[in-house]
Amino acid sequence: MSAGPMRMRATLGSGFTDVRVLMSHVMETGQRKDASGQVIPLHFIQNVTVKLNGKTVVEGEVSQAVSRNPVFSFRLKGGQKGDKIEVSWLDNTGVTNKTEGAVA
Amino acid sequence: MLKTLMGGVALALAAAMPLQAQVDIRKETQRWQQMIAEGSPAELFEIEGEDLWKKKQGPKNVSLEGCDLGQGPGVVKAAYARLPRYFADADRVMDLETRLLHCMLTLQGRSREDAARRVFGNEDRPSEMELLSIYIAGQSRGVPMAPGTRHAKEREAFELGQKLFFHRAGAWDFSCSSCHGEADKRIRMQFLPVMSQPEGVRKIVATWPTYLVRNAQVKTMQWRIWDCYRQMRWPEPVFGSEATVALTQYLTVTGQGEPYAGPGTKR
Amino acid sequence: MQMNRRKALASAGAFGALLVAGLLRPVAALAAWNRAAFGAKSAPDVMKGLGVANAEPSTAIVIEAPQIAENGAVVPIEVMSNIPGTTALAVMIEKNPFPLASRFDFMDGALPFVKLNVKMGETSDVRVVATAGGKHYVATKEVKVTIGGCGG
Amino acid sequence: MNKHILLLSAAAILVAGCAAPLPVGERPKLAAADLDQLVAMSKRDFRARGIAGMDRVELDAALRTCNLYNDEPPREVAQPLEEAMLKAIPFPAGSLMGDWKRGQALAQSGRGMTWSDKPNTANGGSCYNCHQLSPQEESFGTLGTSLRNFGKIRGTSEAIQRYTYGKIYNSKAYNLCSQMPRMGHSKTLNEQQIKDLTAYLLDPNSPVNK
Repeated sequence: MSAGPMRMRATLGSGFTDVRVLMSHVMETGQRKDASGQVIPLHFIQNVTVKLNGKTVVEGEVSQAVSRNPVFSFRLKGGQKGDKIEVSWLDNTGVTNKTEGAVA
Repeated sequence: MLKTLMGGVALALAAAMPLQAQVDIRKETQRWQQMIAEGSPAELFEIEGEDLWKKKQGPKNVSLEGCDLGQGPGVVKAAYARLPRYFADADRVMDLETRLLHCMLTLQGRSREDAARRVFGNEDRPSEMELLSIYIAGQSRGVPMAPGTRHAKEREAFELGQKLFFHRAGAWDFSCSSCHGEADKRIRMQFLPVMSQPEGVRKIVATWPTYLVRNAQVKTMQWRIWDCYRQMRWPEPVFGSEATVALTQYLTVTGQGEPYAGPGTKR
Repeated sequence: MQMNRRKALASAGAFGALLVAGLLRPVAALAAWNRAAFGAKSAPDVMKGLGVANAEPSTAIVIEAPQIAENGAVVPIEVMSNIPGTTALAVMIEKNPFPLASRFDFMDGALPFVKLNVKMGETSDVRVVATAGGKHYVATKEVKVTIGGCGG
Repeated sequence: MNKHILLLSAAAILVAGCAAPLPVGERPKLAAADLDQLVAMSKRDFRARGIAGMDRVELDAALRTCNLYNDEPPREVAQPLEEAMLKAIPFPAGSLMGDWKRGQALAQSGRGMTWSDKPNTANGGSCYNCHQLSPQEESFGTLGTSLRNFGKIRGTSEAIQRYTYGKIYNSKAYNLCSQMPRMGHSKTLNEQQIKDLTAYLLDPNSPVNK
């Protein structure tokens, strides 16, 4: 399965850079049943990584308890316009996706 | 032993203490609503909707990019904020979804059956109509809502919608006004906006279509009306019918002037 | 101690079964993901799994969350630590079947802050553990999840 | 033909240009013809689905009157209609109080009567959607009055049982334009279910009265 779209916005706040990222993912808990009564298997993002100018600054591990179509906000120290931000994720089936952008 | 008992009593009391005594329900639910709106994934669906707008489909194999939403063929900027409105080529008032359906039939040459087969999607697969609507609506961000009010048919639609809003029927004798007619009322713990008054409906019409967190789906105003009638225990409103467009016209005119701030995120 | 080990083994066993079923492919194992902590079924076990069982209460951890959530499918939680030198934050939903919802490491260049949306099955305490200078701190906040009406 | 429409609509715009502002925020006064138009539109723009048939858009005398008078009919119009409906309530013989515990489950359940409900599933009373009842249930609606201590205040006399049962069966027999659904009359709830709800409201052991 290919990964759905991702969106990221990095904006300069007061003293920090606000990074907001949207991810398209089902985040299945493994407890839901489909129309035919079959349990829908666990399927969720496990790892989230934020890089600033190529250097990892946030490393996250998450569970199936994160809501469907996850939204995360992070804050980076200082930062300036044009700084490169990359956010990526990896799910429990090995699917991965990433998005890049510059601080605006 | 006594201490344990006392502890038990204290716990039971705490559990029985009504929530209202502890927290301001209105303030806290509004805070939840505000926080979910700040972290809205609605934008993800706008991207998919834009792809569909540009996708060649139907017997004529053309995209919807030539569709006239009221601002000229292909113009999506600020189009949603000026709907519903009268369209001379169809000689009727149309809301966004009715107009999109019209374009699917006339531009793309699709049959009504094909285009309207699946207007409401589910959490695993949103409908084409929902994705298109959320994309088009997103192109009106910041534009004050200004539906058509000058043409006789636009005025007629408002007046019809206004009458229908208060019209009681269905197995439980409900009208829209049964739940949305009085201020500060709730169903369970959900506060109900007064839709017949500008102050109650302005923020509503300026945030639909919307992402609903309770089912992780993007939903449109046609769906909102459809699902209200379901819960009002009426028969099913026909998608894009005069009744549904008249209600949307009534609500949008009542709430006009508010800058469009959607697509929103709601419960 | 022995008890813990048995629990850890049991949860490893469960994940082993999932691996066999092909639900979790080995590739996921390449990235760090704390199976013991995420597989734990109570907040104390999560804390043991994270190695933060000795966390002490702190008011310098700020948990922003609504006191009432009208739907448990999306409960926004904003967490920030004002403890100098904070390098990690873990978020637990105590009453969820698997309480640990997330944990984040913050390297130089990031502030110890995260906002995320989580699912909550019922009214529960949200427990946050911060790690700073090799010590652990904890704070909690209750979120009530209500029965929905029909609107929207 | 097109040109004709264009001309017509241009004329319409001109006329509208000097028309009065739309009556935003008002509740329109209806004539009988408006009501006929609304019923005709409902028949055209709604369709039967599942258990929700088109008979539901037909108006009986009570609803027709309420719609016509914006829920405030003159007393002399309302009274005979109320009296007729009161006479039509099929009160069962004997005690009208069933099992409050079953009543509680009914009060909690909002299921039933929508086009997505299956024909043979048990309907609920949806009471908590609009009313406060037991202090243990914090998630209650406020469209209806609070029914907290309903029986504690009123007791369990035969007259009170009869009023409670009847009000649930057909609220409009007591107040023609009541906003409350007619739970028995609409066949949402059966006799036993209404007795159970009556007990939930009146029984001294029910949490409603604790």
